[in-house]
Amino acid sequence: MNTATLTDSALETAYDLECSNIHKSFGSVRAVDDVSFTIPKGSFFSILGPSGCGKTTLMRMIAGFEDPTSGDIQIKGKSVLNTPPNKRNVKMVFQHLALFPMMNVYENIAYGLRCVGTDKAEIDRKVKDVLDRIALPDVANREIHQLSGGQKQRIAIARCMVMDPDVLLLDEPLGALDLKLREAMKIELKLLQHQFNTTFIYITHDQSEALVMSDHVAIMNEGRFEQIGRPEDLYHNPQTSFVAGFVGDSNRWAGRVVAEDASGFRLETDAGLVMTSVRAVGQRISAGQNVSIFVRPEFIKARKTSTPSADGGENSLQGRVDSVLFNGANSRVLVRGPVGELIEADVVVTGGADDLRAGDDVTLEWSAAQTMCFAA
Amino acid sequence: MNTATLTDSALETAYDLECSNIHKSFGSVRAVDDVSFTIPKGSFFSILGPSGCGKTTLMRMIAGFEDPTSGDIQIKGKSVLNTPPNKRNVKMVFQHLALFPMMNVYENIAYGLRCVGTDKAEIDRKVKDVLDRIALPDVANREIHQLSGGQKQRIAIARCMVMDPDVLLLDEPLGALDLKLREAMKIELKLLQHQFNTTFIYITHDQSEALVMSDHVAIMNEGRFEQIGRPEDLYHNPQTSFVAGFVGDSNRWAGRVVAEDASGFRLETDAGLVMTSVRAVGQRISAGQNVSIFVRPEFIKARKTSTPSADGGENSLQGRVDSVLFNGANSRVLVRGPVGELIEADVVVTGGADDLRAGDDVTLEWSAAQTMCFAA
Amino acid sequence: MASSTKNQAFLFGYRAYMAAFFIFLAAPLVAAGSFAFNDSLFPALPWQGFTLDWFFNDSEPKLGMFHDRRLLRGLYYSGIIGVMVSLLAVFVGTTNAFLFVRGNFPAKNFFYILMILPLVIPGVILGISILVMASNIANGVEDRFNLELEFLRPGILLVVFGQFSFVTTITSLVITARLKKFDTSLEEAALNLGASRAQVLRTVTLPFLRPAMIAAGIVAFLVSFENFNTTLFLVGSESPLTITMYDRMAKVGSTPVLNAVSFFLIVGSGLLALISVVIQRDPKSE
Amino acid sequence: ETLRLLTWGSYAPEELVQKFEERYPDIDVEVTFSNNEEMIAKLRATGGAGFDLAQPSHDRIHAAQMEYDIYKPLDLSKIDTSVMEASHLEGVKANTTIDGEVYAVPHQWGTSGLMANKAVAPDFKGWGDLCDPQYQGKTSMRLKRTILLGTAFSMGHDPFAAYSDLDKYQQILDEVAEKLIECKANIKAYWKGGDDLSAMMLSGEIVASETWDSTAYKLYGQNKDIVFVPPATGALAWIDTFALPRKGKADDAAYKWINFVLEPENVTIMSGSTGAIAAVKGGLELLPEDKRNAVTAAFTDADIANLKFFANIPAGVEDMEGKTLEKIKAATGG
Amino acid sequence: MQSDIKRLSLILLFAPFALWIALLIILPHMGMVVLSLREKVAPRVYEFGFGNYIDFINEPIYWNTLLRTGSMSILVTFLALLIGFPIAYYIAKIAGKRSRGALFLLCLIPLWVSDLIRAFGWILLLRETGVISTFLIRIGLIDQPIEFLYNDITVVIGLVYTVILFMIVPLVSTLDGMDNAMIEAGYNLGGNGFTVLRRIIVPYAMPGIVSGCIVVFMMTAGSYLTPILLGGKNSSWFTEQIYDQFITRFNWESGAAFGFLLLAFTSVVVWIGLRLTGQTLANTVAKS
Ligand SMILES: Nc1ncnc2c1ncn2[C@@H]1O[C@H](COP(=O)(O)OP(=O)(O)OP(=O)(O)O)[C@@H](O)[C@H]1O
Ligand SMILES: Nc1ncnc2c1ncn2[C@@H]1O[C@H](COP(=O)(O)OP(=O)(O)OP(=O)(O)O)[C@@H](O)[C@H]1O
Ligand SMILES: NCCCCNCCCN
Ligand SMILES: [Mg+2]
Ligand SMILES: [Mg+2]
Repeated sequence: MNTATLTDSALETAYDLECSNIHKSFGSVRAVDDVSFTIPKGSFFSILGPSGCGKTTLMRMIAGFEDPTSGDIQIKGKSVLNTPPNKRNVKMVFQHLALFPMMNVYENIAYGLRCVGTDKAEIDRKVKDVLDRIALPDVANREIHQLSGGQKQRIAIARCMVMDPDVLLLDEPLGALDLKLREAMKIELKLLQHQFNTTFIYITHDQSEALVMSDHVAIMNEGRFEQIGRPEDLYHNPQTSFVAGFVGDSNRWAGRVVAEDASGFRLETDAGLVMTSVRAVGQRISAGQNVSIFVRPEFIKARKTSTPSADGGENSLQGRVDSVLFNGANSRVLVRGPVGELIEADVVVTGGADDLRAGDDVTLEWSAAQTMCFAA
Repeated sequence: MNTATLTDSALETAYDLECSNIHKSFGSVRAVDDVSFTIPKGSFFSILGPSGCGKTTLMRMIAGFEDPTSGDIQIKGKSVLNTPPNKRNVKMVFQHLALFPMMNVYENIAYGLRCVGTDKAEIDRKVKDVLDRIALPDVANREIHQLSGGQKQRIAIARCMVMDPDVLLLDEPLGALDLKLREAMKIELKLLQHQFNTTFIYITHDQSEALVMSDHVAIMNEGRFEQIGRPEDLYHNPQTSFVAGFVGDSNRWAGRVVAEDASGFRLETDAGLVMTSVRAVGQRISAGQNVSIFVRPEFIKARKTSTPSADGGENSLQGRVDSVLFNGANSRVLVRGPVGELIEADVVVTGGADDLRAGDDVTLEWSAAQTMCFAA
Repeated sequence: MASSTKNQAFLFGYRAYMAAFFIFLAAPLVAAGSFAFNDSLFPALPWQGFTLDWFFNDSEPKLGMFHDRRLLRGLYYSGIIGVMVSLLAVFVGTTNAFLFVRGNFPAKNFFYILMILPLVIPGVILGISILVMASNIANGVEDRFNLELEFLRPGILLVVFGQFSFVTTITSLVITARLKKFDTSLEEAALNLGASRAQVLRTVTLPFLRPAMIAAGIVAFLVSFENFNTTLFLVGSESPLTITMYDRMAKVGSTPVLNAVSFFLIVGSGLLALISVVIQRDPKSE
Repeated sequence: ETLRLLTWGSYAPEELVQKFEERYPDIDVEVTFSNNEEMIAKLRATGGAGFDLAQPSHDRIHAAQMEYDIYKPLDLSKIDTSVMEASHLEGVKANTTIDGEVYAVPHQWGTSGLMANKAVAPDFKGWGDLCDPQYQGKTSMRLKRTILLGTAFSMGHDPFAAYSDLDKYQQILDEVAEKLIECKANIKAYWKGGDDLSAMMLSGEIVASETWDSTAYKLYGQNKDIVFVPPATGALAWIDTFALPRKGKADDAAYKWINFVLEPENVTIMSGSTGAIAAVKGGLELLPEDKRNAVTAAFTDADIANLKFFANIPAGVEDMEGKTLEKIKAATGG
Repeated sequence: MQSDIKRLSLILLFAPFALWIALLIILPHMGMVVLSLREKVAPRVYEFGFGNYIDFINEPIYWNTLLRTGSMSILVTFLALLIGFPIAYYIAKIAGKRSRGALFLLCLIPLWVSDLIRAFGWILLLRETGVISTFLIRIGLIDQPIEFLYNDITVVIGLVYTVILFMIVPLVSTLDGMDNAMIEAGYNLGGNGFTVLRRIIVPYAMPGIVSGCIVVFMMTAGSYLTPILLGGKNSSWFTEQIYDQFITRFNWESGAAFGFLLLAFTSVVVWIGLRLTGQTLANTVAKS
């Protein structure tokens, strides 16, 4: 699973960025461990992983602030290993934006152009142009501290885009924003990428950011890429238990394969819950093996045991509602199952009489196809 | 709407906290403006509102760090206006926790007991006991900086709970934590409240925290309480447009009542969308009036126009999918409606062939009961 | 705020204490300053009436400070010394800041403590130790090579070195504190946008440090200007103002012209201090 | 060029300096005020560099030169010695000749003694009166060698004679110390410079004190009750001199200055500033009017005859005296 | 290549530091120690030996003065802390945002005026015929002028005045960094004003307190003009002793010994202070 390539056929032609077998160690810490991937022109590519998994390190190598211990990085087909950071046509939006506080907006954007010696009139034109494109035509003379969080965000992007980079790197650029603004900027960023039609590489540990915005997402864990794919693929067909656990919410159990047949497996959790799953393509587990089992709360249907059964799926459990976590459209029940463990299931709470309440006896049902299991 | 009381009948008996007509001005700023409420024993009460609406000020008055300009605060039926903060049996968990960095965990927890002169052995016993209850029995001798974020959180609560307070105040205690931990702590806090069975007053501007954890939530805006109620009530029956907009996601339009009859209204948005709503209890709007209209994305059913119609509700619109924001169970489509505006609707993306894709023609449908409108 | 501050009587008492303290701080300066306007030959009571002679009069016995060549010369030397000390100290303070914030080398902590040390060595000792060393070297060179190294003899250069030796700790601390607040990603951002290392330093890092460098320079200048203990041992024939004034007071006898100088210095350095605080204030933190 | 003077406060009045600079436009005079000890200390630190002309007292040259080699011999042919009072010139030469070379010539002379406010302390006469309980808390002195010597004389010793027998001298010092420690309770404060002395005297905070004569003359100008009192055992007389630091760089200018200030009209200006008498023939007559009156009010001919000139300080004495002074300072008397 | 550049720039940055510390601090102090080990046996004749130190030990006046200087410096330090702490607390925690800057500035102004002028000012105020005494007579509170000058109390006041700013500045900066919520938490958990001060504010401010104390102690022990100008007939200060050795007795050798002794003595006091409070030089003086 260390190397992974995108399966999309269009990718075989022109890559903006190609990393092969990149390693990076800090002393004994392997921050990045044999990562390879290619990114086609004009796509929005995210790297999603928990804190400390090596995302920033990887990005800093692409930008040239760190040298890989081994491996090669090619931009537009040319290796950049010996190119210093200020000569790489890869621009970066930093986590805290790193706008220059002692310069105003105009000067921030003009900075890169001045460094490469663009002439005055040309700079004026380009700055004006990029400000128009980010829909902030009037802020050129503002000081940085006079901007709102979202505006700063866009200026940071404009400052890079005015240089017409081959690749734009974004290191958790929404991390510093507050909740509501973050939601709004997610959509905005995606629109900006369409606008500029430049390759974006986006780092985040927030799965919803990665899923919502990206054409392709790489899931990173402990320095390695676990899986690369379209958001839906990762969500519906995780290849490893790490991906299954990290992308989307899940009930997770440790268990064992008690029986297998051509179509699937019979599983038992350590606590004694029994369920079935179907055999996924290429899945190599067999009876007796220890496995991690995942079922997403949204796929579990919870109904009062007293109501008539519909066709809920191959798996069915009896339990009692421990508590209802009301959260509007994302409400959930915690159900105490037959062997005493808590199981989460999504529910719709309408405020009506047939809503589930703490203490209700419920039946939980889901299909075998929605039980995911991986060798532990 | 300035005063509001809980409707639950059990509340008439024993209140842990009762605030009546509290005002607080800082110079010309009215930070808290005529707020009244009562909180029954042992409940989890949240105050939810945007930044700067006066939440912290209200809490600081309860703790005794500010004096109300007018109004009364009673704890367990006794006014505490003349009680200094160190004599009020109301403990507080601060936003950044305010654990004492120069003391270790044991000393932090023992601090309050020492202040009231508890004897050594008793302190030992109580500290040990509270550490057990927060499931951190072994950290007594750790320094504060050796704890993880979630552990600090729990120590801050333990430090208060060891004093056996009448009321525990929590001022956005999860604000400083990272995403995953925040999710986990939400559930944990609720469990701890059950554990200690003490009244918790919880301040937040994050609606999901308030909804998930609380028995009752007060929605605060510009110093006033807009509505108090159970989370489901607020979500399903908002009384003001502020509440409708602040709690849960919504499509929101400015519009006008074009016709009314006994059962409801016919509405038209400024851009020309037409829809119907039912008349809610006590709602006093009439034809010709300007209104704000809210429809939650989860109540809008989006189906390909080509598939046969089910009974989707009284309202129906044609549109084309602009983009699909895949986010697992919380996926959403942006649909460009007939008059060109973007409408959000929740969808389920299974990865199968019948998923909606950008460019698909869709029909959006929702019931009149789920169209909320308020006088603008 | 702390609840005790809500207690009105307590707060009143506290404010009275603050007021008393500031009166205590101001009293000797006001006294020293106001006798500059006493129309008398002695800086003492009784009050003989108001005069500006001690500033502007151009003849003995009431030679005003702006006509007193020796005081003006002292002022001039103080200025020269102050400027040299601040330039040197700001330069070394800046390199020290980079060294300790950015550098990674063995025994860094030990060197850091060495850097702080001069601040806590009594000024008298700094003065004499430098005097002793300089004389030893000069005498040694003279004995052996019959060469007179005049710059090692008491004089402006030694005074500058003596003051520089501890002022640098102050400037280093001020500039280090600022550099620590510097977000290195600003430098990386500049590099990323195509700037060379030198450009980054010139356009990003130094501008960021500038307020601290200016403030440190002003502090250095003022500390140098008022220094007595260290300077006393190192001064040659070119005495800075404090020494001139001391000699005047101890060896000639003071007249209100010394008060006039004091008044002038109080006002002047107050203004400089104000500037340094204003410069150091970060517009963003408002 | 610059003429760097290392001299006593008031030994370079601005008026004279300007006059000098007018006469020699290419010479710029720079003045550092000092005292005997500091002159030696400074020149020791610079090895005799940094100054072009110094003015130590006649008794403080020989030992310092022996020990630190900070002066160079004078070229007497460049100085108009004819105007000098012969006895002073010979005395100074005798004191400052080393290996046949002369290192100093006299400039101004004066005395150290006592002063008193005659209105309130009419009977004040001798060194010992400083410790008289009737002036409890109203006298002052400077904690320097002058008071040691004066007290020794008042106790009937001749300290200068004892210079040749340092053990004897130490005995005298011990007695003096005992006396002065006892006396501590009687005095108000030790003065440190003419300034604080004048302030205490003029304001009436003290009524009598040990003093330089020049300070007393100055105060006489302010208050005719304040007069210099030559002690009964004799005032201590000193002669401040001209000496060339070993590495001075403007010897010519220095000689020009020496000759310049010895010119009669300049002598008057100088004495007006210093309050001391020039060591030239008829020095007393050249004093300005008020100073001459103060001197005549203070001295009778007998007093003048009774002057005790400071004797050369042999090696070791400075340390003995220093320790004695420290002992007095540190003793917790009253 | 990258690392060569790094090394080169490290060396370039280290050079000024090394020159400064070596040439102006370490070598001179070593020179001073060497000088202090020279005994004068005759004019221009010296021998190596501990004579200067032995003199110091044998002469109670010297070590009495040193002890007196030390203990008065400790007293001054303590008073400066006692007086300065409430001031710093007010500036950092109670004053409004705007008045804070102004108060801080007010605190700083006397800092920029030389010792000499400050002492001069005190003399004008405190002398028997000075401003205060005259004022008290004028308002009829006393009928005889009082001498406030020339005693140890005056020296202490003058020293406190001179150094208190160096106490206040680090205190303000540490207290400023203290989250108000910490104090509120202290009250909220039942502490009264005194407990909060003793158990929370003071421990939190410890690095600032220690830092202020070190600087203030060192400055006091090393001060010269204030004790000389304000001190009475019994006052003696060790720096004066050093000055005398150098200037009035030309005895550089024992002056150097005294200088070294002063440095050693004050360093030991500071070291003990650090030990007692459990702080280090790096996290106190360096931080403020
Ligand atoms: N300069 C460095 N020296 C030593 N170790 C480092 C250095 N930079 C990073 N590491 C280590 O490498 C690992 C990966 O760090 P990296 O910053 O790339 O993580 P990340 O995925 O960006 O995390 P986050 O989401 O928290 O930003 C971590 O274990 C980190 O401690
Ligand atoms: N001490 C004060 N002096 C003046 N105005 C104040 C003071 N404290 C709060 N305010 C003002 O009162 C209003 C309410 O502030 P408060 O801190 O209670 O808001 P909040 O709801 O807690 O906001 P947040 O979610 O950002 O913490 C704000 O407009 C604030 O600026
Ligand atoms: N012990 C010798 C004193 C010499 C004094 N010269 C005094 C000049 C005073 N203005
Ligand atoms: Mg990172
Ligand atoms: Mg708040």
